[in-house]
Amino acid sequence: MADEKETTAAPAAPAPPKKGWEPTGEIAESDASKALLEKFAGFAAPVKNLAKEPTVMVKKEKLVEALEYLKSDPQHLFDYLSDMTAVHYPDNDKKIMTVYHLYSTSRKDSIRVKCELDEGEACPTCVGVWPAANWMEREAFDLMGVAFEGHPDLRRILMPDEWEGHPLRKEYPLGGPQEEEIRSNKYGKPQLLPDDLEEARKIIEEGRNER
Amino acid sequence: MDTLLNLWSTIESWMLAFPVVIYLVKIGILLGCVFAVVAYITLAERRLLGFYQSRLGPNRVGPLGLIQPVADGLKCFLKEDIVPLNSNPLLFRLAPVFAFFPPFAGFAVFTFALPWVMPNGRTYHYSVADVDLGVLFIMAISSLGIFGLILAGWSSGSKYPLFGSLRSASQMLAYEVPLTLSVISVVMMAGSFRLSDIVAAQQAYKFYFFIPCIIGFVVYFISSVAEMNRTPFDLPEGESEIIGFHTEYSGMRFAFFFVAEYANVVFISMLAPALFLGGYDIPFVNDLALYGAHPNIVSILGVCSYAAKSTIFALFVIWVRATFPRYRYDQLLKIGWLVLLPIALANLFVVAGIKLFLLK
Amino acid sequence: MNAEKPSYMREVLETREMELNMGPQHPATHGVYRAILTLDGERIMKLNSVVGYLHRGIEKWAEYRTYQQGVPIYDRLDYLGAVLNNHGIVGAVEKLLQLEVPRKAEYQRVICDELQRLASHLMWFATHALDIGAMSVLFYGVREREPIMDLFEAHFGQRLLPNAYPIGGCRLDFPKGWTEACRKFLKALKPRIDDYETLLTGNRMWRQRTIGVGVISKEDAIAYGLSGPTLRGSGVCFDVRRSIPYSAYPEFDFEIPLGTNGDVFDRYLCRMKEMRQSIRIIEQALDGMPEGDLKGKAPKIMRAPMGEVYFTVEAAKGQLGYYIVSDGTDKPYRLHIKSPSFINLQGLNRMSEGALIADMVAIIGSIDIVLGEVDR
Amino acid sequence: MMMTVLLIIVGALIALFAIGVVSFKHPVASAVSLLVGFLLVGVFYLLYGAEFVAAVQVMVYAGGIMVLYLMGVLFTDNEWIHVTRQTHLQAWIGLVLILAFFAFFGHKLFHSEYPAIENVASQTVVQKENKAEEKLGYLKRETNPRSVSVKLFSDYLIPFEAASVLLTVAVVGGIFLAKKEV
Repeated sequence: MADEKETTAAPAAPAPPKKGWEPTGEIAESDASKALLEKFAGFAAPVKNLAKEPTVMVKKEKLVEALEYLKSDPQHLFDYLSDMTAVHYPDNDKKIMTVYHLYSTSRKDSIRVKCELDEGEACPTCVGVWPAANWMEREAFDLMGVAFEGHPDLRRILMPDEWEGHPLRKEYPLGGPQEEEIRSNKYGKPQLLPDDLEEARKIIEEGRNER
Repeated sequence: MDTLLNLWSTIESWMLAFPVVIYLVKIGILLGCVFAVVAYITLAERRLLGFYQSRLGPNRVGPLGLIQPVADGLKCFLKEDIVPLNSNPLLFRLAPVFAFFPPFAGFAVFTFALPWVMPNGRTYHYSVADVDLGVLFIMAISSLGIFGLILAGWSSGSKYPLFGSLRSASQMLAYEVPLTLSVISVVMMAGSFRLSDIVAAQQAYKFYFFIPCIIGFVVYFISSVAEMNRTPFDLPEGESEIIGFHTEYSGMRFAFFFVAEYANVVFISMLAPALFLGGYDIPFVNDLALYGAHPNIVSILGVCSYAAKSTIFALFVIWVRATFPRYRYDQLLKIGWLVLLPIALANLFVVAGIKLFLLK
Repeated sequence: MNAEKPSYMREVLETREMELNMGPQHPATHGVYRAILTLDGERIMKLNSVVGYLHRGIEKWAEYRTYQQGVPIYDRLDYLGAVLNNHGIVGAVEKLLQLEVPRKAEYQRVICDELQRLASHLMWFATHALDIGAMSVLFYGVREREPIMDLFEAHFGQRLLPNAYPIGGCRLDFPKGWTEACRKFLKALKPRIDDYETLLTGNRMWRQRTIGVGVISKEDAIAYGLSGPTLRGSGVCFDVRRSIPYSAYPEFDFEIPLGTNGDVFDRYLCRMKEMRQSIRIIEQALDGMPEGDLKGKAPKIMRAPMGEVYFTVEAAKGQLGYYIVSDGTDKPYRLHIKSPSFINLQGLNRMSEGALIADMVAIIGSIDIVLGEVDR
Repeated sequence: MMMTVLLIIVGALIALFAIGVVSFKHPVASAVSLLVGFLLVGVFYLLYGAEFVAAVQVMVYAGGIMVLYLMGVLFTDNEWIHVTRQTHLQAWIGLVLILAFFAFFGHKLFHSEYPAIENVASQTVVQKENKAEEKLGYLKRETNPRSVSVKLFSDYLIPFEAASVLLTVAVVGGIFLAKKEV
């Protein structure tokens, strides 16, 4: 409700480009990203970044292998999975992107690895590489609907087990599944109920019956 | 004065005609005192904990919060009494009673001072029933308190109380043994189970039994703290982990457990002076000689001295609660069985040696 | 841990496992966290964590708010370390927009951050000790935290969730007399921490309850992605303030306390030592407070080019990260919060293997979770 | 007279609770009635003036053994309660044995001489006055620990030791019963 008011009241923003999300900035490189691109040539591509964070896009087939390489290669030793999440790009060709932020506790270096997925495609799990990924992948599954292949315990984690839909997907309304329903009732926008108790009760009752 | 005395002798003659009346009156007075002390030890504890923890404690109800216990009792009385669906209703209702009566029954065998002498020469004892086997009776009665906890925990039909009661049962069993053994060392010194005899023996020996039985006294203190389920041995109710055998209880039934716990505190801290600290003996004074001259003054002072000693003990217990963290379940049992029990046994030998060779 | 004992008992006697539901309403879970324990006697065979009772959908919500509008809500994640959350989001947006923050503002941020860290650690100290049964400590911890809250109130106008920093700098200079009050408080706090250490660190019971309990090895700790004192207790030197420097931290002289065994006691010691280091940092920052501007040159309407940034700060609980994806509008396209409590809580499974119920309580306390941050 | 009435009442209650022990369906109910029975036996001893035995009865049986009993019942799997039949063939053998037992004791009871109950009871009520001057005079009394232990370790040594053997057997039996089927 509130955000609709928001969008109308906000200063006219430039229309978001329709063709999808494309990172801008410049390609940042580190030893690790160079080595990764070399080793997985054809499967890895550098990604532009705003803040000079080395970022590599790895294809799904080689993802676990690449992560394992980054973790165990004595040159890199990215032993710490700082964060793992997924992003939904409904306008892109590949609609889901999983993002891994790695850090090396011994070399004090970080790298970001990304992986593009088609809608409904399962991402290979990296629980075998870092046990830490367990909950992170569960969270991504729960909120974004990304399935993880080979995950030992892929259940919802933050939402209730019987919840329908994946809240962080772009098509999921902010007000939840009922939001559209609420908006499209015959009173149009949510309104203050009349002071008269009987009338208010009647309106509520009607709304309930309609639903 | 004379009329008063005459009145008294009439009452007395009536009472002598029905000896049960004397007992009833004594029981009434004793229970009244015990209830009052129990009520106010809760207040004392809360105020003292407040002091230790740099806060005030309850100070709103009445001057200095003195009516707080009444308010607490009233609150518990008015609260809804919930019997869980899953419980065994009969045992659930019975359990608080089981927990409640033992500490109060135990007070019957205490003697609080040398007898009061009336002007007409008749003496009145400061005890309800100073039986021959007082200490044994206390041990027997206090071993019954555990049933309340077990039954409460089991009949609640919930897992937390079950754990609580399992813990408390094994804890009580583990600590009852060293407790009894440390008491036995005193019995050995005195040669009697009667509490007034034990005090008399301390008066006759002219030293208190905590001197020869110092190990026993320490063991007694530790295991009695455990028996009372208080920090650092408050596992049965460990608020932050298992919450305790009375988790499902509410209102007055909970208050029963609560009162029983504090009655236990009072009980243990009144038993300790009798056994180890000379009971109603006034320190640094030859009581018996003085008693011949001014019997009533000595008996009043004796009551005061007894009260002072128990108060110090009780304060110590509260102090311990404010200071220490809680032991873990396995550590607690280990301490009971592997540390205190051997020490208590060794103490028996030491005391026997003292009795045989030093005090011929 | 004598892990063989139950298995022996289970071989000889016919025993049954018991499932115990710990939480969501349980005092030792520090909020609404539920652990389904499979128990053999009192020993934990298996732990199944259930979280999400406090899930408020902050990440979804953030996508509908402009960068400035979003800032106050992140205070609600770790409500005991609100200022640090604030620093995280503000830093992330500044990194995204490549804003320059004045040096004086950075100093102010460091001071408030460290005060907040002190407050959070004091609160942890209070509740952790209460979990283990030392009741008085609760009140001591809360008492020490109180002046910090007062300082926040004086400076930010709010105690718990102060919405501390705007994007691009700081709002106001410290009020008159604030610096002196802060110094006075720190001076009073130092001996108090020593006192508490004498109360607990050397206490035999405390040591018995914490040493060797909830052990997690260095390798496991890294693999499970733990962070903050929970990780450093295992002897891994990873502190975002040093490892991935941000704000004005490189300018200060402080140590990173490390543990050796990775048990509850080490984590406890780490946090206690960290409090002293925080005091040190604040004192240095107060001494070296530079002159100059407080408010940076932040645009009124913040539109970032398409792109993504990941910015982490050392929150009281560990590494707190904000991953922002921007699509060229003034709202984040996607905002992901790497919350330390969430990841640290995952390590509980590992730490509580073969532990007793009472240990479990101590371990949860030592991880220092805040459920608002776990569930987001 | 009063004594006899009390004894009969207490005896009847003991019998009632003893029947309760075997006839209650739920093991916890049985255990609780056994506990009450033990306590009443303690009262019985008290009425006979055997204070020491009464105290020991309560302490050992009620306070010690019953606790273990109850713990055992409470914390073991008792789903079998509903499938176990309460009476079967052994009941008849038991009945025969009980009748024989009662016959034997009834015979003994009516053909031996006992001191009158009233006398025994009145003996224990001893007035003690002016204890302060006695100066440990209590050591001469019958119920002091010394005389009890002397009796226990001289006249009744064999029953005392036999009881310990019995307990050991019970412990071994308990472990055997709790063992998994091998």
